[in-house]
Amino acid sequence: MIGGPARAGRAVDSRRPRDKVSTLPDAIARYVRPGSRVALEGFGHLVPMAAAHEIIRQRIADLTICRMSCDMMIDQLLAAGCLRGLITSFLGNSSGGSLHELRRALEGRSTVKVELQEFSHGGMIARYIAGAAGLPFYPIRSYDDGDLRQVNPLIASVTDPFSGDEICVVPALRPDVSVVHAQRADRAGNVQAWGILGVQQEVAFAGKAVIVTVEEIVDDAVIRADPNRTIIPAQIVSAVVPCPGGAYPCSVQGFYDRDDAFFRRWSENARDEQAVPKWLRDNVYELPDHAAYLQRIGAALDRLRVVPAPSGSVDYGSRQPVSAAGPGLVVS
Amino acid sequence: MIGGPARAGRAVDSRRPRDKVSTLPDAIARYVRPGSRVALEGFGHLVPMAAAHEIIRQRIADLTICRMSCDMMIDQLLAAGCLRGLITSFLGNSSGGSLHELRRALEGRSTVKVELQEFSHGGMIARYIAGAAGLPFYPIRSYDDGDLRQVNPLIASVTDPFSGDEICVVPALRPDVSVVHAQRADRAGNVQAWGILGVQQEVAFAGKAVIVTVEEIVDDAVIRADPNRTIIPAQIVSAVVPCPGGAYPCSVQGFYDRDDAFFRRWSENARDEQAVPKWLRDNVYELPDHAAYLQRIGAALDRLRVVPAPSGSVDYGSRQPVSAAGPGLVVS
Amino acid sequence: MSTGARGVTDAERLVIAAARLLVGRRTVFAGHGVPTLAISLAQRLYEPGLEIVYESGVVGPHPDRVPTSISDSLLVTGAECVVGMPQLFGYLIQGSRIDVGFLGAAQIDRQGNLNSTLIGGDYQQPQTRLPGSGGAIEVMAHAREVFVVIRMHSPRSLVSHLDFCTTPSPARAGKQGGSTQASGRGVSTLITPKGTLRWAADRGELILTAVARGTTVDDVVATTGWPLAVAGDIVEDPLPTVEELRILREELDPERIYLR
Amino acid sequence: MSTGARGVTDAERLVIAAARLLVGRRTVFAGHGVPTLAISLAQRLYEPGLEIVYESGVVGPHPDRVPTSISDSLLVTGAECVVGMPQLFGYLIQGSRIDVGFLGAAQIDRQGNLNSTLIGGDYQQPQTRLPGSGGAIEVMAHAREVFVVIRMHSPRSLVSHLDFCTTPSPARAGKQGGSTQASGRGVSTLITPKGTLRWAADRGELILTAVARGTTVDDVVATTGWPLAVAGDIVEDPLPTVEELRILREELDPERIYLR
Repeated sequence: MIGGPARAGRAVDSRRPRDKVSTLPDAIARYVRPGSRVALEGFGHLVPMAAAHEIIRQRIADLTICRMSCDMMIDQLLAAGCLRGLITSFLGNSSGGSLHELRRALEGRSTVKVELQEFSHGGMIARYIAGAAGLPFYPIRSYDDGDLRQVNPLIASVTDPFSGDEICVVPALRPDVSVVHAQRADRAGNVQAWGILGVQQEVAFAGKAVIVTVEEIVDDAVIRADPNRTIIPAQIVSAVVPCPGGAYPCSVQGFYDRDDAFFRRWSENARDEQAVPKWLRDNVYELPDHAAYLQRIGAALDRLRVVPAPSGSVDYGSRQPVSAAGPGLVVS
Repeated sequence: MIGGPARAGRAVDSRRPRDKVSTLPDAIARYVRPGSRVALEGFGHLVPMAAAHEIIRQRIADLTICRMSCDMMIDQLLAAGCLRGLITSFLGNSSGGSLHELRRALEGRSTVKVELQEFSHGGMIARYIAGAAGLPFYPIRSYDDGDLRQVNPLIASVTDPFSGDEICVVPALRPDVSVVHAQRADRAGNVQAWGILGVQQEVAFAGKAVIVTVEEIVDDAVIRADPNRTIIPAQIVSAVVPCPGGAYPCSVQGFYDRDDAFFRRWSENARDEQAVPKWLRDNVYELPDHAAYLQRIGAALDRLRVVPAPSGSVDYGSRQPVSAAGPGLVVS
Repeated sequence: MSTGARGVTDAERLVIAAARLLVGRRTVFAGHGVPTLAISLAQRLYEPGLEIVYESGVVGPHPDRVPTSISDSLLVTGAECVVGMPQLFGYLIQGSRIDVGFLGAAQIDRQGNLNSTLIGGDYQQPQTRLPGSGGAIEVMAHAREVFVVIRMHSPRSLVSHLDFCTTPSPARAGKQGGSTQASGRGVSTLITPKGTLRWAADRGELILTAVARGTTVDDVVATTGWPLAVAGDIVEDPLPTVEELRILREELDPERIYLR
Repeated sequence: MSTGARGVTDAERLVIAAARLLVGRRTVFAGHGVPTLAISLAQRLYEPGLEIVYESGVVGPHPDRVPTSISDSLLVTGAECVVGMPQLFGYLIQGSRIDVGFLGAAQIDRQGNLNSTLIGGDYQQPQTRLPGSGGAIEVMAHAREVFVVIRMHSPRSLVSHLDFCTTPSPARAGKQGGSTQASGRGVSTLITPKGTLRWAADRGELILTAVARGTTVDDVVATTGWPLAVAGDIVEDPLPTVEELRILREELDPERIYLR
């Protein structure tokens, strides 16, 4: 039998600490373990690039990386020996060209092997939604005739009980850790983001642990003035990390633009397999942290600064305050 | 064969009119037909109450109403002879008590019959998502053991191909017309809302036609300053109707509060089956439109006015404008 | 309405008992009425860090008064987060992010199954039609544990056989767990004006673990619709403290909106 | 890069041909590259009311320049709506809200099936690994019609047999329609530097309907990997207008980001 009723009058605070602010090294060391399945998401925007570099810096091995739309981060994790498996739906360097380190591995031109699990974007989104919503699978109206289904046994089908026809389904994806970047959060981990949102909300809810890197930590009052802007509530966040510039060379709406030239250069330079380890040495291993990296590339970032475009304010007003309506008090 | 390539240089504009602003009588008359399946949604907030009254005023019969959480609107539509079927997951007057007109019908104490299709909230949400996403069904991890499944043949099951276990599914719901209320829209029908959002986005995408009533029509620039606030894009909207006070007695965040007393009075008064037709006569049939109704209840609305609570502004800035970056132009 | 020791009403007893049960809990799903007050009281006295989720999608509300409904705009102003219902029911409830769900019902049976659909007659023509599930089916299936509050303790509400099983408790058919079934453990606690019943896993049913002041075990057993088992270590409910009553009556619900 | 009449490059020809095809269309799903430019040109000259949806979730963008990628922050600033990817892929694409989808590929066959996964070898060890589907599978399945742009017309890109079928055209197995299958009609038009191929429903394959200036029907047939049928009413592509070229070269892509 479960114990008797709680004793009256005992003020206990048994919850997890409300303040979840952490450094990036601490958050990565605590939640990303060798062999973990790690989602690093952000669709060309709000990409947790600094977090990926910290994983590289800590040389955490045997990871299975979940990332819908790959970019140079994947070449980097692979060259650093962190990446064993890849669950993805686009294997290019965003729109910048090829990922040559990844191609060398997949084309059998290097000693590294990658265990590839490949879907379409729709399939990856479906897998994350199922993971977030506690569903075993998610139905999707496509895939039926292509060759992807022939090479990926995780694309299955069920019979629609209403029409009797077959429909494809993909299984839930629940990363051990989901990592995303966002514009801002409070210290408890209520995360607000705007611009291109991709699957940031779904991958966070799908994760068993959630690390969020943000451009800035803001006061509770900033978050609570606009609760619909919160895409990830504090309840599900494990660590929130102040990390300005943490998405570079990807963009953060209202903070900095994408460095298209860096994307193109990566796809050019990584043709040379010596170039990738050298880049890692100069930009990750020999630097103590992300701040040092930003300092190193300072001029590039300056060129990406944006001009303001304010959203305007909406009114969250509710009924007359207590003083006008009669007796009462602040509940919490 | 499809015709040859389009001829060059011919400037044609074949799209639907971009300006979709309509009066409420016109929008209802055009899209709500006898026998239609009509979703009227809003979870205690942004409820399209004025639209329901206009349906009553136009005496449109044989409707199947889709509404997750019922309120006095259902008693009213029923007493007015508009409602034949009801697809729902909560048959009370929100938190205000019973819906006595509906109970009289369901308990066999009146001559009216209601074809009831009943789910839980989770089931209704699942049906709307499937309708919006073009899926034939949606899986849901519940229902398995309850009696609802015994009385509702639309709750079916499929075998999860990954575990071999059964899981319940509900079929897509695609209303002929989906009607929601919101704070604001532009003339094209880009709809912005905040506060409690319920299933406003899903029911809109699930609808074959979409009517949105709004507190105010705003300039394009207001909408476009904060594109993440747009929950329904103009593409899918059939008519946008300026309709201040259109959710009363339900609330609209930042505009007016809920009239709890009206809810309680309804559940009291509707015990008397004569009271409902009388209410309809005085408040709908004998009034020309919603503005007249608001005038009639003027003092009640005044008590519900809210005090401001601004959201604050975020920055949607992007890279340097053309003038700073070199030659170029405004594309659209 | 009966008043027991210190003139405590049934409604007050329910709220205070429920508030005490929230010690050690983190994320609570709040319904209308008693749960709203119980959570507010618990936040004031026992668990200031309770994380509250309302059925309207409000997560982490900070109202300046007790809200009058779950869609009260007070809950939105100054809240930490508001999500749509797909996220609420999909990611927070079915995604097993809720520690405690509060539910009410017209009838409950010994296994913790609930009826909020009808009393008498049958589904096609009930004698009394009630509102139905709302979100109860999902909350029951997926909250880690469920507290049920019944405002009238009688053989007509604590029944041997439900007139309709709206909301099956996961414990019912041993179906809890697995990736396609309910993920919660069902009703852990039932609070009534006469006492507290808790789930006895060894017996697979709710048993009496505490009686309210002014009531006897025999009376509770006699007014329960099934042969009610009594815990060996049964206790009498501790009295409400002066502080609990003062906050409840003077601060949280001075107009007795919920304490009616 | 070959230049035809009026010194028109292949890339320019592709963009102008695609822009003209947008006459009479409403909601267009835009990909990176040629489609981005084609849509901008069509909005300027032929269909000012085109409603554009980007794979990044931007709906109704109003950029002040041609964006450099589909996640360019320029697309967000001043847009009418931004949705998450679940809404984009679920409600807009699978929900059949897209009239025209633009896709590219390394290979296409006569049925309009696409390969963007690999060239040579097999899936386990390809000779050349390409990026894979991205959102192409869903766009192909559910856009009302699909325009494919291929930047090199050769028997290696217009093939009799794909090295890998990444993106099946709904027309392929007559599976279009029904509530569980693709809802779109598949590839209606293929644009290459040498001409335009359109879907012939009676034959169930793509046939040549127009040839570019400076090319002959025989040349197009010879450089196509399957026995290419030719439409009875085949035409020569109308020349780009001076206005089309001026806007494209001077206003839309003066730095030749896409026209490279």
